[in-house]
Amino acid sequence: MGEFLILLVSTALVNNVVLIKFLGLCPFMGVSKNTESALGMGLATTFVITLATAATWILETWLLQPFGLGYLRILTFILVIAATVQFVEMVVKKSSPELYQALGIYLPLITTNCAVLGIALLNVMEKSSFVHSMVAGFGSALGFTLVLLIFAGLRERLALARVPAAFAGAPIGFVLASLLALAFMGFSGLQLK
Amino acid sequence: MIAAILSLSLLGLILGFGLGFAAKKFAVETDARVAELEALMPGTNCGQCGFPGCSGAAAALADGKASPTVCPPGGKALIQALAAKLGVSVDLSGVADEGPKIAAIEEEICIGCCRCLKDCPTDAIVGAAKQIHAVMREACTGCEACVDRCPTGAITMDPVPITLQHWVWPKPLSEGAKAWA
Amino acid sequence: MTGFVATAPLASPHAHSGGRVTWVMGKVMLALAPATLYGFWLYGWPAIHLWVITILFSLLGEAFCVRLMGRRAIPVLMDGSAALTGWLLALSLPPWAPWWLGAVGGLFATVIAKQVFGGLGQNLFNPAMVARVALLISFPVPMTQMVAALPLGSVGAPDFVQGLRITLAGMPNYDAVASASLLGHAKTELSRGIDLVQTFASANAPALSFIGARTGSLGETSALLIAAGGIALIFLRIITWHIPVAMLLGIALPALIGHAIDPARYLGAGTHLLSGAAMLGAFFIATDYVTSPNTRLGQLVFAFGCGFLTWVIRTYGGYPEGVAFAVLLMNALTPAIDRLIKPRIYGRDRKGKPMELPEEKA
Amino acid sequence: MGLMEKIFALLEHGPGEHWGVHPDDRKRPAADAPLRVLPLPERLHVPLQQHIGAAARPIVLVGQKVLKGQLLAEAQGATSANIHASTSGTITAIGEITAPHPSGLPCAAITITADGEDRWIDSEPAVDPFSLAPKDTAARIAAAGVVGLGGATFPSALKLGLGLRAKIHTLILNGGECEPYLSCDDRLMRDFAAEIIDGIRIMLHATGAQKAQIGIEDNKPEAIAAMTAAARKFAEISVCPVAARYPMGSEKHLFSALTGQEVPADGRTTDLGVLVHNVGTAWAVHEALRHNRPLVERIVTLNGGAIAFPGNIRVPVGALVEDVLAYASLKEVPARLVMGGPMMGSLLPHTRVPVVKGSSGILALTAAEAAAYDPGPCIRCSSCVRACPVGLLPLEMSAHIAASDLNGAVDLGLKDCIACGCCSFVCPSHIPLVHYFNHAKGELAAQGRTQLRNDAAKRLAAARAERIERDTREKAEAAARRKAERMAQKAAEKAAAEAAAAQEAAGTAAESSEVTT
Repeated sequence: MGEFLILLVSTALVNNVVLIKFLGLCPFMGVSKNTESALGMGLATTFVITLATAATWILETWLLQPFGLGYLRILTFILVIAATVQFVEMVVKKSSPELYQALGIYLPLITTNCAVLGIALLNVMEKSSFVHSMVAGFGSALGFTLVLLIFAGLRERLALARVPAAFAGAPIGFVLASLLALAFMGFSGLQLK
Repeated sequence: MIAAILSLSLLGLILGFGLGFAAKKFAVETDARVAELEALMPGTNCGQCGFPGCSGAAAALADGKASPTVCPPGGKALIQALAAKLGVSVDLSGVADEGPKIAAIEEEICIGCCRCLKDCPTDAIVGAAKQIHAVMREACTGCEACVDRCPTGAITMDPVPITLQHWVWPKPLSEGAKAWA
Repeated sequence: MTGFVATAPLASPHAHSGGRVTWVMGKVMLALAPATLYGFWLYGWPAIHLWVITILFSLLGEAFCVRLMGRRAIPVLMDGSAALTGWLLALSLPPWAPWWLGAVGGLFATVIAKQVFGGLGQNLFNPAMVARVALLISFPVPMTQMVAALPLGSVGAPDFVQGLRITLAGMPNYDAVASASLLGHAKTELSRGIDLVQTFASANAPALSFIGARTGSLGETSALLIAAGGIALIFLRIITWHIPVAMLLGIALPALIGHAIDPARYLGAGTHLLSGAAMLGAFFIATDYVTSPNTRLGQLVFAFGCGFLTWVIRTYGGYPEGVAFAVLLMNALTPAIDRLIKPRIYGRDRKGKPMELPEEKA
Repeated sequence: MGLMEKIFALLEHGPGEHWGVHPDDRKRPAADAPLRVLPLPERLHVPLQQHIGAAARPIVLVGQKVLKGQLLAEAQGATSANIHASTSGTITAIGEITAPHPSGLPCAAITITADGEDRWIDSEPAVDPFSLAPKDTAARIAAAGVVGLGGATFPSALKLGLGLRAKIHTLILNGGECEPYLSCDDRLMRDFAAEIIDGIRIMLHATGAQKAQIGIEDNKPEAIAAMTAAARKFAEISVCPVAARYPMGSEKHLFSALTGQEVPADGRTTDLGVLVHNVGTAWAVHEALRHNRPLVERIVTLNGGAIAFPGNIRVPVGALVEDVLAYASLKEVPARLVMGGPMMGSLLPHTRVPVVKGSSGILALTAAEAAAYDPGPCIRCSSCVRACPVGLLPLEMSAHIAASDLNGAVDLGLKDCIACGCCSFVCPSHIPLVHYFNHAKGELAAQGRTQLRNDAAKRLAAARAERIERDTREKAEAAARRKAERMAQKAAEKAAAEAAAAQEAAGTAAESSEVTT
């Protein structure tokens, strides 16, 4: 239990997928204008990442490895991820049309969110157990959601600030992200023992 | 080679069936938003938006072909209602709200031709043939549909005068505005 | 004499309490002065030079940006916020650090962390702490090179010119004793596998002193003077007790528990509170108006978080000191705290629903 | 209030009261100066709307002679109030005059040129108000044009009727006068304590309440003493000193200070069995029922650094601020001329503005007193959050309004704002927060009006569509009918022709048969 907790903290905070590994910047910049859609995006991505981690672990262990099909890894992973995203899109469209409208193009774009593929690939490289992979995937996704929420809160406040015209919009978003990454450097080398 | 083809095909098949099943299960009927949007519109079909009537504008809004600022007579209130319904944000500061205007008929020029009566979407103009027409201020929406119909140019759009009850505090200059000047 | 005509409609009120932003900043600087002067005495001329340079470059950065945006610089500089930022940054640098550290830090604080966001009140992170963290990550060696105190007038203390040489040209071969701060020492020894009981039993362990004749940056030396300045600010009604108390509690509580469980692994609460930038952070950094929550309740949560994260980073993290990181992390959470914790509106409950009418008494 | 809420409140503010601000009150020496009477001006301009609700309808004509207290304009609609002549003289105009309002827009007014006699209209002798039914008492108060003199100018009779219907048990008299500079209520309580107490008893009778509490801020010891002495004979009336704190005079805050309860956000004090009236209103009620005198004059505080002789003056309604200032003499040209208190009063556009029923004071403030600086950026010090007596976030609300996000401000509680001015008063950046809120409230009201107009337009368009449909249907029906008629006619004609032919044939036959017979 304690091991998984450490793994969660490590993947969510210390090796945060957005701020330390710089993966998934596209939705991080795109869907962080307000907290509600950021939460929706975070949850959708968490779902996709966790599911994709499980599916890719299964594929890797029972299909790709036994048959020596390592060269098809990225292809198969993308296939699974795309299918999962399609599924999530249907569910969101059905359950919350507002959220569907707010996420817009970024919802199908989870497919190409490099965080999803990245985490799946990294987990497979680790060659860890199924549960371990799942926890690591979930932790990373949690870190993504957390940072997305924090960033959305900051940007909501930024929307009311008098940012100079030259920096308004995306530029100040990137400056803000860099400062947030600076703050997250405080967790570097964190060892819970 | 065979294994690769087989495995990928199998995978594709499984996922395809799964998604097909999900698509049935989570099917969404085409949204009733057009009707909801149309209910918000003034319903006068004045045509200032450039669409065929309010229902046309509502359909364009739902398709994303029109912005919530499409309807001039609706004013800022309608823009915000539409934006909320569509789940988009609009910057109202750019919307020039000149304040409401209503039509006025100059009695010397009016020839009593009744053309404007027929075009008024709210029946706000009263009159009869060869009689001077008059605008009922309360009913006029300021849609300007009548202005071009008048053969003598007797109809003008006058701003509604500001009274003590309708006066609105002007927006204060933003902080430091003087320092920026 | 009744020739009065109003030019524009001005809203009420037509009276004012008389407070000004400049005075707020001025009072904070006044409260910082005793600890700063003591630090000057302790570390001599190099520290004074660094302080001046850091503030100068902060002002320069601010003035540059303001001019770039076509405004007059002097009225903006007069609000005192840039000078205060520079001052706080100077207090968190090693006293004998080279001049360019202060210069880069000062510019980074006012340009990147503040003016890019729109200037005073618009920044989301504490500018001084952003600069400190950026320097720490970019230049870890000069940022952690501490010297032992060498008070003004004592034997071997650098005079004005020697001080300039140290600040401008670095400090090679100077006979000042390089020294480690207490937290840094503890961290190094722990990583070498020596437990804390042994570390502090040995003779060369850094002393823990309330008055502050110890190694560290200017703002870390005298916990007593910093706390005194902070308490003065509370009495001047510039800040309230909420943030300092909650932040110190946030450090002390986990430290107490940890130390009780395993004194060889965890430093005691007193050590935590009196070393590093805990006091400076609690009274002067976390209390920054711009980057702390609006409500007192939110401030309590915010400051406790600052304290707790400070303890976590000090205890488990890779850096010996965590105040700056902790403050930045909680700064990032401030909008979320403000969103969740709002004052209760009259006649409504916390959620904003109108109150129920009390039951009719029969 | 739950336990959690108490803990939260303790953590946030410490023990005791916490809302509001403590401005320098500057009430003396004006409050201590004896009451003076304004010499009758040559002309009085009596606005037709001096109350919340619809403007009164004039019932006099230009050139008509009127006596003091004669009805000039009668209430129109459910919420309105009568307007009476403030002096005797001739009506010289029914036109417009600049309203005592920051917009500088005009309002309708009746101009009386005084004849100098100031003769009261003859009226029947007053009856004992306690012999009247509560409803009739209220009707007499309504006839006298009494409105709330605290500033809101809500017609008093309506409010009393509201209290009667809500079966209130307590009447609270607002003698808080928390605004700095103002002392008109203070002066009234010192000089007319017995009359106010009598007015309170009449109001108790009119509402059926059992007891009355008079809330007076403790910075007015003389008023407290005078009122306590006057109220001693009546067990049901008690004087309750309250802490001097702005805005104690806010209805809901005085209510909370006296009862310890809170008024729900969507409710009124009457929901909790309490009605709040101003002490000045009690005096006006006394005048109306005991002396048959309608509300035609009031006590106005003249104060501010630019005034040479500050003090309280009895001013007839409709006198120009110009006249009042001339009487009190200005030392210098004021930086701001304010009607009402400095915290909530409105800036006057110029001095040719009439005094109305709700004018509690005229302040000529120097630049130093107004202490206006150019606004700077918000430093998020949250002084405004702590000062706000309602518990709002003025800094966030104003930021949303500045970014034209009015709905964001509404979500933060803009509609609960009472515009008391505490936030602007404490703001170290001198941001005109109340100005932002005024702007947003006005803009929202304008949007609401547009919305109403749009809805009306939609109904009209629907009616038109229906009419056109009906017209075409009727036309079609008419056409069908005509066609049917034509068909019928044709058929009839045809039938007739056939019949005729047949008849003819028959006739011929008959003829022939006749012939044959």
